[in-house]
Amino acid sequence: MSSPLIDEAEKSETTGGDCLRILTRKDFQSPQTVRWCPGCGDYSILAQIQKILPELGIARENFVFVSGIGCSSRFPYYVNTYGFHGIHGRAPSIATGVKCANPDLSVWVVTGDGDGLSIGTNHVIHTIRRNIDLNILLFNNRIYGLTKGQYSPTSEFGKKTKSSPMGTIEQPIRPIQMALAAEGTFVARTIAADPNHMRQTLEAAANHRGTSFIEILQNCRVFNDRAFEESSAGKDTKDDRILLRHGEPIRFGTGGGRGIAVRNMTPQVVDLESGEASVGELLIHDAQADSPALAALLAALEPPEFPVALGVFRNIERPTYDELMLSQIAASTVQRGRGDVAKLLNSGTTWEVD
Amino acid sequence: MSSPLIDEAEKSETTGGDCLRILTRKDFQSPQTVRWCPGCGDYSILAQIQKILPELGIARENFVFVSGIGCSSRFPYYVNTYGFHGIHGRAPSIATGVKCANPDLSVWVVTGDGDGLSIGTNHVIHTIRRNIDLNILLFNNRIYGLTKGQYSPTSEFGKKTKSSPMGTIEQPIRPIQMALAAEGTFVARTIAADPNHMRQTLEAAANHRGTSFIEILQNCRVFNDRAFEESSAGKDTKDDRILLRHGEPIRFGTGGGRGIAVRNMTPQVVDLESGEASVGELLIHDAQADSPALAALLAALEPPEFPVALGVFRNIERPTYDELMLSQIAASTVQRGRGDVAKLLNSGTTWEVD
Amino acid sequence: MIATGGKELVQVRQATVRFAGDSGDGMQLVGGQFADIASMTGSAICSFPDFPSDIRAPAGTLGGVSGYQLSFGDERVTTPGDAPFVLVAMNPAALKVCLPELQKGGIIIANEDEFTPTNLKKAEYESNPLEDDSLDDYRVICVPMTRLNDEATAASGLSKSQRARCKNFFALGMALWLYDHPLQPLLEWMMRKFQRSAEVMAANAASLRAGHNFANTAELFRVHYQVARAKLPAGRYRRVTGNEALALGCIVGAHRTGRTLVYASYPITPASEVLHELAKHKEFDVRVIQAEDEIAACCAAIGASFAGSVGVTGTSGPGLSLKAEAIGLAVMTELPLVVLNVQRAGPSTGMPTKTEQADLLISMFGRHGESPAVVLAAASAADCFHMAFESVRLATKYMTPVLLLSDSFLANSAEPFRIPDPVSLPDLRTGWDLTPGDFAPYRRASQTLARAWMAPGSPGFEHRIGGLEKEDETGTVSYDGENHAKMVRLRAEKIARIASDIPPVEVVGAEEGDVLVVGWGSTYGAIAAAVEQLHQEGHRVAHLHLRYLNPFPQNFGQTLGRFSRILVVEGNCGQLRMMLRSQFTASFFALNKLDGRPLLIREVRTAIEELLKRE
Amino acid sequence: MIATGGKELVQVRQATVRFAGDSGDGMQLVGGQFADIASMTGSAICSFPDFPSDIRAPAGTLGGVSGYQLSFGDERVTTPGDAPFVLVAMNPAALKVCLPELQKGGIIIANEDEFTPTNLKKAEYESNPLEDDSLDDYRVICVPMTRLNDEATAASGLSKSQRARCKNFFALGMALWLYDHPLQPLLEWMMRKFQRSAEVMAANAASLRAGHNFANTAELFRVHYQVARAKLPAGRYRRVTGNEALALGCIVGAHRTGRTLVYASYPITPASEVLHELAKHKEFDVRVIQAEDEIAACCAAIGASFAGSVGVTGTSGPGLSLKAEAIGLAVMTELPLVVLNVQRAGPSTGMPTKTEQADLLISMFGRHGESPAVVLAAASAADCFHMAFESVRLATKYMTPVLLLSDSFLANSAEPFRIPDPVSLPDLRTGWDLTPGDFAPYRRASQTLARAWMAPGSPGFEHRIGGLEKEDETGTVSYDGENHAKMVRLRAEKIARIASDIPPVEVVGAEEGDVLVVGWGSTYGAIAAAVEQLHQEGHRVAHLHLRYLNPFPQNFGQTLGRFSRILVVEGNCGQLRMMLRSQFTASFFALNKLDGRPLLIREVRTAIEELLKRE
Ligand SMILES: Cc1ncc(C[n+]2csc(CCOP(=O)(O)OP(=O)(O)O)c2C)c(N)n1
Ligand SMILES: Cc1ncc(C[n+]2csc(CCOP(=O)(O)OP(=O)(O)O)c2C)c(N)n1
Ligand code: SF4
Ligand code: SF4
Ligand SMILES: [Mg+2]
Ligand SMILES: [Mg+2]
Repeated sequence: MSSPLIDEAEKSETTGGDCLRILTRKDFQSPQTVRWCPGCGDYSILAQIQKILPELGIARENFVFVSGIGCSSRFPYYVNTYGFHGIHGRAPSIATGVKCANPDLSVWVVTGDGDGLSIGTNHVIHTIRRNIDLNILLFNNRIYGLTKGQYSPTSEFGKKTKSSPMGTIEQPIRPIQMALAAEGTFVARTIAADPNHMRQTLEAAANHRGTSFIEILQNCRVFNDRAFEESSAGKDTKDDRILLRHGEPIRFGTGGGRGIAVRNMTPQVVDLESGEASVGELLIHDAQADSPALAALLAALEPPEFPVALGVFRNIERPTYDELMLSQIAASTVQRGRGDVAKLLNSGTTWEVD
Repeated sequence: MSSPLIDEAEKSETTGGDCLRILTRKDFQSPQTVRWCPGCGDYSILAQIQKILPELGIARENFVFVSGIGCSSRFPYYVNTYGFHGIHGRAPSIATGVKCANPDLSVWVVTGDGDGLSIGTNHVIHTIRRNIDLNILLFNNRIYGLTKGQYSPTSEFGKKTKSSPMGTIEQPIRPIQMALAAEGTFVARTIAADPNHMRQTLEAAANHRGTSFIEILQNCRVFNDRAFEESSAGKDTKDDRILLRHGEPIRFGTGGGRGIAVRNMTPQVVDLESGEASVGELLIHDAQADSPALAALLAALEPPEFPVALGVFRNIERPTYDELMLSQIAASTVQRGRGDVAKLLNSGTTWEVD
Repeated sequence: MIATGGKELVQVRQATVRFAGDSGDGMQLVGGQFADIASMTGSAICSFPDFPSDIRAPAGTLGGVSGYQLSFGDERVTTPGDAPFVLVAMNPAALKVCLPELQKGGIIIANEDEFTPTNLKKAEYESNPLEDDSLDDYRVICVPMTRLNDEATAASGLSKSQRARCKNFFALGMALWLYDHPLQPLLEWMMRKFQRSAEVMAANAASLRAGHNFANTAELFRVHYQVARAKLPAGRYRRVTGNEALALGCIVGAHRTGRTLVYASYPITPASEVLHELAKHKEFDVRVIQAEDEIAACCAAIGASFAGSVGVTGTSGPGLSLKAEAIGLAVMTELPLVVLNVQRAGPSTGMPTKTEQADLLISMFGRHGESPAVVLAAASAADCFHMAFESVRLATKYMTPVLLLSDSFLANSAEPFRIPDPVSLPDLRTGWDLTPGDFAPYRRASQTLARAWMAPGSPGFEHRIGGLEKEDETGTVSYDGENHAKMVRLRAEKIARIASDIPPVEVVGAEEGDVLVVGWGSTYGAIAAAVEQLHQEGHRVAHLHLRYLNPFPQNFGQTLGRFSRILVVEGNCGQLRMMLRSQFTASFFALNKLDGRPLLIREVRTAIEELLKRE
Repeated sequence: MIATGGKELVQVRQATVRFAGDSGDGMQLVGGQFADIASMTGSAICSFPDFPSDIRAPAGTLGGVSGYQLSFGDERVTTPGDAPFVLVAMNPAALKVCLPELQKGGIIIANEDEFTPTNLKKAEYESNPLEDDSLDDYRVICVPMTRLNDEATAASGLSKSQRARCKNFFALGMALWLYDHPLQPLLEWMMRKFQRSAEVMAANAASLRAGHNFANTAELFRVHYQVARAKLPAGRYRRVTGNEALALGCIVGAHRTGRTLVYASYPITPASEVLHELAKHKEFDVRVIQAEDEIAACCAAIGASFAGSVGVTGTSGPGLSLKAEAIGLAVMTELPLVVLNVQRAGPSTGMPTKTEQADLLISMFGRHGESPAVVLAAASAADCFHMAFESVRLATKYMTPVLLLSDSFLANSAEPFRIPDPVSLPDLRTGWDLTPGDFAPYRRASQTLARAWMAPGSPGFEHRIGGLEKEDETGTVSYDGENHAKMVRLRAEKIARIASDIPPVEVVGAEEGDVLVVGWGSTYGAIAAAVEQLHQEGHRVAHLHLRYLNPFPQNFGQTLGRFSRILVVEGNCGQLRMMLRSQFTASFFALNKLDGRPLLIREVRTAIEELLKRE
């Protein structure tokens, strides 16, 4: 047997899962051939997800991946567990139904910048504010990939695309800002070109209870190549990204020589090496702050003026919708006893006819 | 003639408007009887709108009021100009079409917390980010009025309503925060119980170019009476509201004896009289700040911990969608000449058959 | 006529009464109580409230009138009555609004105290109708209800304004006397209802008794009436409205599947009460999601079904239009989904508080592509229970969306509901006794053509579905043309086969003959009554009521063939008729009701009579 | 047969050629150029591209094959051809994918250089088909195109890989020779197209000539073909695809109304090109809004119409489902609205790149309430122009939504379009010559029943409209039942009256007889060809193509009556047939195509022949 991993995966195909069996990445590779364009950033995201799933201590059959429509939304087909490729923009709603029906499941929503922030914005926002315990992965390639290259709500102002031959005239929507405005309990950004960072971020999201919202900067090789050039893996990235760490001052650049300070609510890049500012003046990242205001400020930093912030913006505890739903059901059951259909039907004024 | 005002209004009904004629409040009162419940906060909003419209220097026929569905959305029927009572949640989209078709019009959207922040959130957000030059009035009574009392997305957590007999389990959405996250160029909050403040705010909104978003706290007498008790007009309000003024430190309370300071992005109430803090330490309100972060922080202040902030959170200049649209059209016309249908049809490879 | 207590007691088969007053006058409450007592004393009942369309119109105005009409009597009571015989009018506005429908010669019991100049003006009366001759065609009984109520309740210890709110019970007391109904059950109900406040209980009871006594002793009433008892099937009964019954049917249906009910909805008139009702029953593990819009609601219900629950969503017309795309997803993914659609008058926002039956064709065809689904319609308030149950049965057994049509009339009208013994209801558990090796997401049961419902959490059955075309059996995405053609036909065939799993149509009246009246939905009562009358009068007419609209029951076509003319009665421009014409060859005629009100018995009668007359 | 240049020149009436290669091989470009040259030399043409459904499948794989098929010849060319006679296969995958459709005895021109072991493996070939006997039924012409192209372009100064990209022109050169087409127009086109780069121009031209010369001199080709000229109506022509034509029709239609065109849309396959096309034409003051979803798009178009512009929205099936509620609003507010629906295979997401005609019934009935609207369907790519223009005409004249159906096949297929003289097109200005005193929002023109279109900005005409039921004439909100009934009927009547304002149906073929084939939409070409064949063969058959589906033209019913059998041909399960059966009594038969591909002539022929044979 040259490849025991493959054998094991195949066995599980036919004999049913075994929760106690140790899962591997292969277990989450579905038989379907992956059909993204060569070089698409989606591959890297798929690889990381397939890596972390087996490590979460959750039986394979208890995962559900729900998506909308878009290149990104093909994702569930490639993960060998339960999957639902929904309709455009509605994945969070389908996922809400899944989670409410069975709160024991680990539910993942995969959406794109068009799917999740154009037609589906509303559902994303309401899911986040309800804090339903699921993970929303928003693949942001700043373009409509599947429909072959129209601008999306995250496309840069002025961008020329098939549907904006003279450039767009719309200010882009900023995913992290929206999620924070909806008071998301877990809000993060990562980039497909940096598998390690992505993996850490996804793990943190998976471990959070409540809605986790993760914007993943993803390259669309065909219709929007190098949209995240300034923060992609190839070049020296130290100067153009901030890696957020809870409780630590916000520094970046080679040797952490620069940082972000805030003066009357206005963020500024300061140089520590030149002595322009001291570490003490730097903003301290607090992912657990009550108010999402700090996180929102960091989310708004953008090239070319600022480096882009990657990592966890916010991570707080709050009861989840599904928990609260179950607890009302439990309370009601304690109060009135477990639902008795005969009693229900016979409630109110009744009379006998004979 | 005992009431010249009424005569004048009636004349305009039958003879057509005259742009140069000085308009009065009566000109904007439609013949339709107003059918809100007695005591509804909507009356006060209507009165203020009817007051400011004649003062804007815009001919009556150039106003359009567009609404969705809800008690609030009956508004256009009562304003004697062009009106469109649309479908639930879609007023911003209808208004977008109106404004793009004719950018000379003064377009007003009237929506409710259900209409604009439940089914219609998406359209509100996208309209704001596009910065279409129209005014969105969101009547927030924290309840579904027209459908007789279900909780709305702005209802307080735990609120008991017809559809939440054990209390809601959803964190409310915060309208101002959402509008700021969409980088609204004009974002304000006022309260129907304070006609003066409302009037000033509405005037400022009307004078702003771009999308103006105004949350109006409005009492639903029947299904959610006293939702804004702490900041309604009846009682002494000094301690429970901040009246935002651009460029001034944020103070409130009798004699401005208290204020808001921020420490590492965390807002705090400080007492100036006890000497706990000095005026210099107070946050200065900057409605014109580039980043919406400060405004977002103020928007999140809420009773009982904090006073509620009323006024203009943000007011910045940015080219509007309709302007940019027209300028692309103009540029294109300069470049290619005014569209010639014959030329268009004959473009590309053509050949003659005879 | 039998004389009792100095008054005549007249036997009647049926009676129709309407309570009308201001929105704040508590007419719905006393109407409902009257209905219960009538039921308990053996009558069949059918009632219908008439709310104002404004939330709270100013007191005393025409817009603020709230009415409650009910018919009661023998088993032929199937509608709230074409025209009331008794009108209880608590103020001038109520009189004005309701008078046009009152039977000529009917009784008006008016609260004369409220016929003040101010109130008359609000009701747009030029002169007092109680004093001029405008009511000469009626028997007008003027009662100073406000004053008498005030006197009767004086001892209760409540404030004057609190006491004033009891006067609806004074009116009820009179009405109960008028129909020889007992007070006792109502007094018992009051004990329970007002147990928190002895004063309120005492005042209401005093007012009720005073009204009863007043009617009994006053010279104003010469006769009172005893209505016939109905020969209803034996059993225990309760009163339900259509919306309550929908909620109950879903709970019981889901319970019989052994699965959790997930109800996801967005409020809309007249469907919201289903949401309210289900939200109350958390002890049944009912999971209610008030979604941000109808699309989200429908998708959440689909997600819930995917996860193994019974996913139900409820709405009215505008919401149904919005759910179109999502219902199509349920068609493609072949998941159970129940869509309750409580119709109201359209198009667009239309008349939200008025009734109509114009959502049949959108239910059939309102989705892009070939997208077949089951369409059912409840015939009466109580039938809403059965059809909701049936919707759950068909959705889960056949893995398909089921659209169940009710309407504003059924939603709010009330009638007796024979309480079924839950264990006598069919067991709806679907056994998918599969091993992972046997499983493929689109492998079908040979009989039903349903695919297996294997929910997340089942080890070894991991699979992916979605809205793209599926390869037969394997369920993987397929763009193959032959496969698509096959799947389109399989989806259609699956629905078509349901025809053999539903009850055959039944004809009431003549077994064959001149006119068969075909109806569906809430027109049931009026058609049934009209046809029964004419049949008893010797005409060869019959009634066939469709509760299954897609597919039609197997014996339907053949049944149509037994009649020379088919009269299709419906509250729209002829939607069912169009479906019938496209499938059956027969001589079709139409009665279309489009005025937002429930169908009247006499409207059906007239239409049938006209057809009978034609050559 | 005439011999020219040592080769035989065979006369044919029609020919069908397919270019196929990898997505990156430029097949669409050369196919389009071939089509233009065929057109310019007097042929009728019809072409259809076949894109891969993945955005960019790996090079050389079966999923990555991109094809372009065209028929050209005399005026009987109305489809892209049932089966190609010539297949140009640039690699093994292209051969594998296209071979099943090639005519037996047809010609395969294969680029033998690409039949390498690697490519053969990618194409899932076990052995090289050029070398084994699997192609014995065809005439295989192996050409080392890669090498010959490389040699021909060596002097251009471009890099090897740049030069490799010219080989599509080598193939085109051969094809042009094969059909005796001139090179000159193409060389001229190249001059314009590649004016920025002389090197590219030179290389492409060299490759083109080399291909032409090679075909002329090589021993491989024995004969070449000259196709008959078409007797097309005189005029100036261009080639259009359906989507281009829709865009042009909207621009020109709006222009003739004297109003601005506002196009609001959300991208979706296969309708997106209409958006792209319109976004290019800002010099016509076209205002394009890429909305956040289909609902917003439809509402923006409605808002634009309210403000006096021509509001148009475009989409495909899933988007149409979403627009249902908004279209209902346009029905109620009686505003002009054009909804372009480029159909694709459903239900749900279905097969987005495949064609189907299954959105007829949702267009008719897919809105809650009684919600009548105009439904039109374009019959061919060029007809998309006319029907878009017609949609604008009817929407603005009758103040109504118009749903115009195209489909994926029409969207992408191309044919010659006779360019109309814009001033010869009807003037669409609607004159509402009213004074404020005469105006009421729902006062109607007596003939058309259209209400007046008075937009914001007009002093004295201030008014309010909305989705609630309107009082007749005044347009104020009304809950009155009689008024509602009247308005429902008025809305229906307004649409019905359009029947007298549209062209009568025409029958092609027998004036009366055995079989009338009724079709709508993109089935036009195949039906026309099949019926013409059979008619010429002496059968009493005819073709009637509906472009107006609601209302039907006035003479339609009577025309049906002239034939003993009606064969309804459509790309769905029988949607038009169901509409016909519900309105007309005749003997209806069906040919339903459900495989996502354009209808073939022989499929129609077979169906008609079968019907003719039946007793
Ligand atoms: C209702 C509906 N509208 C439109 C479409 C067409 N559509 C499919 S995917 C897509 C956008 C996808 O963009 P995004 O979510 O950014 O995904 P990407 O392809 O870029 O990963 C659109 C508009 C659709 N399938 N359904
Ligand atoms: C598509 C659709 N869904 C639902 C409704 C029912 N509906 C009408 S108004 C409304 C909520 C109104 O709430 P809000 O916007 O807060 O307005 P309010 O009445 O409180 O002013 C709802 C759910 C509708 N008319 N249309
Ligand atoms: S189009 Fe872009 S996003 Fe889509 S698969 Fe290709 S590279 Fe990826
Ligand atoms: S229900 Fe509430 S919001 Fe609606 S009109 Fe009445 S008081 Fe106002
Ligand atoms: Mg994208
Ligand atoms: Mg509200």
